[in-house]
Amino acid sequence: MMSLSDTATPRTATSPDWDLFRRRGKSILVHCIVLGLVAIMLLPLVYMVMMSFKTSTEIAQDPLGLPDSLYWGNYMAALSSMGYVRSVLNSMGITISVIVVVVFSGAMAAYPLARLQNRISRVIVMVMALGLATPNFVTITPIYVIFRDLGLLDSYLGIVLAFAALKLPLAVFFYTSFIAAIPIELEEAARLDNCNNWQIFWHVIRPLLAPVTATLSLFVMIMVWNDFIYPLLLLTDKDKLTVMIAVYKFVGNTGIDPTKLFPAAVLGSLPLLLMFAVFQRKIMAGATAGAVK
Amino acid sequence: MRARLSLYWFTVPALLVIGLFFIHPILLTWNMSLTNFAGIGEAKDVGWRNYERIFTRDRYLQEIWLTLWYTVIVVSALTVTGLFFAAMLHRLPLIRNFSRAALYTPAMMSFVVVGYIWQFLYSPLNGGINVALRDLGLGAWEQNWLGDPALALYSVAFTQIWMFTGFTCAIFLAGFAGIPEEIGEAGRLEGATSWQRFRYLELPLLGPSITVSVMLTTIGTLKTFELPFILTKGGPDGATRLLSIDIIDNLFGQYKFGFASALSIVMLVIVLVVAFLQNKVLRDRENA
Amino acid sequence: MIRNLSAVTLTAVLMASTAGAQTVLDVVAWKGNEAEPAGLPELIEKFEAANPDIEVDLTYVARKDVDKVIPPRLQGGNPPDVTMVDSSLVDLWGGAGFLNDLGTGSAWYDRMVPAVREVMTTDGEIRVFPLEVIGMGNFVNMDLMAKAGIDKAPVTLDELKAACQALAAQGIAPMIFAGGFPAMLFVGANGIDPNGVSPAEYGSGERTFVEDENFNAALDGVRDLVAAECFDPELQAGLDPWATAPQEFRSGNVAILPQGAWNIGNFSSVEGLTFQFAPMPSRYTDKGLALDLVGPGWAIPRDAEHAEAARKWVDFFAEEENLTVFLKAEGAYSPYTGGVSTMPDLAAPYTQARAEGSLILWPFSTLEFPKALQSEWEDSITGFLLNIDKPNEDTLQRWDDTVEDSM
Amino acid sequence: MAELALTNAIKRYGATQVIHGVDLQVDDGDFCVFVGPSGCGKSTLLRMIAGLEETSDGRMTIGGRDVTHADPARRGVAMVFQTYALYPHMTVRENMSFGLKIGGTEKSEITRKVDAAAQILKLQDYMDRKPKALSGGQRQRVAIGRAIVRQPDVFLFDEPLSNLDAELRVEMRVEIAKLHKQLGATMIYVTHDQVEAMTMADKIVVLRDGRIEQAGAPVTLYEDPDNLFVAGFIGSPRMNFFDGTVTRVEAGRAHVSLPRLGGVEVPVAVTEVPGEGQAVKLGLRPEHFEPDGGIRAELTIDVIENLGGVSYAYSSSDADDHPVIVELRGKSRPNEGGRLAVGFDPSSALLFDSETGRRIR
Repeated sequence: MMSLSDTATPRTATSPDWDLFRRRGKSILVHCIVLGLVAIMLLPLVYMVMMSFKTSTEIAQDPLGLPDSLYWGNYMAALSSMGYVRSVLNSMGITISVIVVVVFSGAMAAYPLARLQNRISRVIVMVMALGLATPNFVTITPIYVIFRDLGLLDSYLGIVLAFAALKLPLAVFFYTSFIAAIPIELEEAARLDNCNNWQIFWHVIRPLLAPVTATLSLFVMIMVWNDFIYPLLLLTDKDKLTVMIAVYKFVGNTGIDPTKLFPAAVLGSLPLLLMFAVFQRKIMAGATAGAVK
Repeated sequence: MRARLSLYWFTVPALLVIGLFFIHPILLTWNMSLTNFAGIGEAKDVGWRNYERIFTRDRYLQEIWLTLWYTVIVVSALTVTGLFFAAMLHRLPLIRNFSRAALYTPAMMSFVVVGYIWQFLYSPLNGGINVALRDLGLGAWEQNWLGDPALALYSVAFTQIWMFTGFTCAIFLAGFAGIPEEIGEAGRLEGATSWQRFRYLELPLLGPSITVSVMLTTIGTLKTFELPFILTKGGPDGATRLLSIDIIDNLFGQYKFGFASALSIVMLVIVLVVAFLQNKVLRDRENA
Repeated sequence: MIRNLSAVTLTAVLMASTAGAQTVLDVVAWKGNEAEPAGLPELIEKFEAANPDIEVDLTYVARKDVDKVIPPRLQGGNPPDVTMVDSSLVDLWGGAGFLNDLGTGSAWYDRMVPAVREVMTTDGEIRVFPLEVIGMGNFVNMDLMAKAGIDKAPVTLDELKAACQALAAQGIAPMIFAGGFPAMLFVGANGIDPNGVSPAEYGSGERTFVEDENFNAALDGVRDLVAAECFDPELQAGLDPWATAPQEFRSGNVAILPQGAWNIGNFSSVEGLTFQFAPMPSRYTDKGLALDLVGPGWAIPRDAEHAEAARKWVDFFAEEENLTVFLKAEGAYSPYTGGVSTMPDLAAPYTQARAEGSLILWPFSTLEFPKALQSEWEDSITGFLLNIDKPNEDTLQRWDDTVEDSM
Repeated sequence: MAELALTNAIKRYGATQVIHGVDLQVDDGDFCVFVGPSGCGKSTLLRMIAGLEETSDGRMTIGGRDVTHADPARRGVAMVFQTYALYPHMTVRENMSFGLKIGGTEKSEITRKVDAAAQILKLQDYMDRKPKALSGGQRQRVAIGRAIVRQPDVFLFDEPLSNLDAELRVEMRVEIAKLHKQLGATMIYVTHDQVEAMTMADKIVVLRDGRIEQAGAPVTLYEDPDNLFVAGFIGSPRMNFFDGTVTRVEAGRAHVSLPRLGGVEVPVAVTEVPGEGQAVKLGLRPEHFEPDGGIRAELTIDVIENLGGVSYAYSSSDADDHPVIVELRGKSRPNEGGRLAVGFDPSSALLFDSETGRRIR
């Protein structure tokens, strides 16, 4: 018998049914509380959707009440003037292209930064940090001049690159920490198999980046989808404009009318939310992998 | 070694894009900050005068403090709310995915839309919040949310916190997922309560997620201008005038591009310094 | 997945199409959108029918985004062919040489209302074709007034105070008075004597606000309104003059809203809302004071690609029948003499005050007050409302400081 | 210290049942080992005992207390995880103190207990290190130490040695056995390695597909398995099984003819009488072959494994899933590819029902 057993804590017995009841009850209660809190967090959005279905008089008389009937007039008015399908397709095309550029050039740039620790890496990382820290509204005029000189105005290519530049620093940071966590043995094995740098990147590193890519894509998606200054500045052809521009047409210079803005806002955000819903599992799996280094 | 250095070719596309469309404009901004540029036409060199003005006037120093204070409020609140929801949802796998997506939804809306939603919620007369309080019999709690100078900054901050709680929650949930399950189980067997497991086991192990989340939210909040711009335009009477609001006002309200550029450079330096210090402190803490 | 994505990118990049053979007239305006159509869709159709070789491409850019989007294009030598401008933009862009002189020899130049002509002409050049003059005053909900036993929109201070008391007695919120804009209208209408000192004297620092009897009296006038229960001053700071305040009026929750006539169209579309647009009660007149804002106009940038077509566009608007379409939709007055009335009946009180010469041009729209003063007014009047008992000089001194700063 | 009893313990995940009504009694101070192939439910069962998995149905008592739905911490159990589950941000001392600290034990008391445990496990020199600065064996010891200081009624081990190399594994095996003697505590130990089970256990519980196949002392399981599965699982090298047919039953013996061994007939003593012509399997452990046994046959040998003291001869044929393994002890070794004359005593043979796998005794 060991010597340290003299003061073992006494363990009290309780009824097993009570144990079960207590655990189940607590679990149900906690689920309810958390779901309740989540619901409260969603209330402002519900408020917006409700307003979008109301008439002005309804908003006045009962700001919190449910709309008497679903008043689709607001939506019809919004839809008819948004050029909806075309602008949504433009937004999607630009968003996806930006994701491709950011993902490729970001992952490629991160590979050497993650593997080589020397002065060059540090300088490049500094440059990226500078990009991350800059408020982007100050660079509007220079950007325009550069675009004009390069003949990139009013082209999808131009706006894609401009957006890509905004999110690339973040992408490089994400990928750098993620690649650093990939065991170097994988690469060494590939080198023994006679792979060159590019082949290692392409066949060994790239396939492992899927999770963090999903997270990053979400960030890019949200930013590109909701930004409207770049499209206004860099695109002039109306057929190229994005959906958020169509939404902001409902923000007047001298006021906004909730029965006009909110239906448009709902329509404008809907495709993004749907894409999110469809990819949510993948994206969240990515978020999981992304932050763990 | 040469084979390794040739890896740097991989950075060329990214550096080209960033250099051309980001770093180059920043340098131009720096040049502009030494002029009296009005956004258009010729700019005249004014040397350091813009910077002199920033650092000799109380107004801008106050704005810097206000910006930092706002950031402290938002970032700490976001960290707490994000941790709270993540810790809860980590323990409730049944509703985890749904809740995470639901919480993330506000962050997917555009700032302008969110700003106007809350404008209507905060309205002192028939705004959603005051009406709800009235309906719940809590009429005494009604507030002039955006009109009371003592309250406005916190109301704006609250909106920002509401918007990004899902964002920090997702980052922390990822961190939780990275903690081996056995750690929590070992803790349970040793009699640690839910709170004790969180406090002594999970929180210390969430270090990297906390670093990522705090850095990203800090940088984002320091630069933010959209919500205060739409909700209060810096008002009432300057109570929410963040540095970024003044930059926008100088740029587009008064067409003082040169001066606004100088303010932007100051802000850039602040962001870099804060980010650097944070990174150092947080990483040290992680490695301790 | 990545491979699919790159295919999409390629398609997206290739989608960039080339322009047609016709002249495409690139017009930028902050009107013509859903919120403020201003008759532009109709006018464009008519213009294109008259000029089959020209296709108008109107881009809506909100006023505050114009500041971000157009200067780079002007600077970059790639401006729109025609752009909407207001007086501060004319001053800034024109002053930097980016706008064409439209020529003081034009027929429409001679027809322009003298006061407007005087304001818009700089260095002997006219760089803008003014489109409209918009009234600013009180929107009055006549149904709510009727409930308080009043059948006429108040145009004097006494009428206003009496109306407030009667409305308040009925439990109706009498007035919106947010510092950001509505309160400014009242302060301006009671501080600027239409027959007295020119606003330019304040704006140039010749005359200080703090020692000015008129502006001191204007702030005292605000206190009188508070005493008459027109509004709770502290509550007003929480209202956004452009979003929640108009919504309160639109919804029939408040009887009086100081705002611009540009809301007429918007408010008229609300079913069951009966309202009038009246001039601002002022201590200088018993007719109410019309506050005319010199509105936007068309300008042709120096580097416009299709300057000739742009000229046609401007001349098109110079024809009275066309301008009338625009003005009617806007609820605005013509900046040119002669011409038919374009205002709806509900604006009769305002039109009448105007016709009787009880009128000032809003000094911010004529640049008689510097631009920086506007945001200082917004801030300081809000501050004044939050602490209504503090001495007037606390508020007025800030204005003088701002004027001094911006010189 | 206490005994553990499970009554009809069931675990369901939604509609899927993974543990099917387990009844089990572990006596106070016993060292009980759960074995079985991966996926058999042994870890799940252990985690149910720990309270980490909810028990869907049935009862569970420790020392007479019903703990079926009790919180893990209140069951009086401590667990050593396969991955050790050491808290990476705490030193060895902090790791071992944590549970006591949470329980509100006095500081001096904690120090005393932790030091005592450290001494038992020879960890004194590492107390201020963090887990990442320890070797695998040391980490294992810390994990055990963490369990010891809490003086649980029941120790639970979840494959604790599977992350160690072979040499360390043997060493730790001995140490855990020693510890068991020293503490005299009830221990439950999960492994898929039947050697560990045989060497350490007082009682082995063989699990398959969420059911107990057989529970008992190692020797019982080895010598007297209840069914084909246990017979095949326990013992290394595994038992040989020969397909056969019962030709006749007389005088308490079933005569079984084995085609694989050239059709020899083996008389096996039985109490229950199988039908004539019934398909059976005859089990024979490799060490039961002896040159001078009563039954003689010949096998073609294709591989010989020489382990020094003993050798194993393997004889494959196309009809078999597994080669027949024969243990050789003498100096005379057959050539690979050659023929080997074997014999065995029919009393060492076990008889199983081919269809149900049940032992025919």
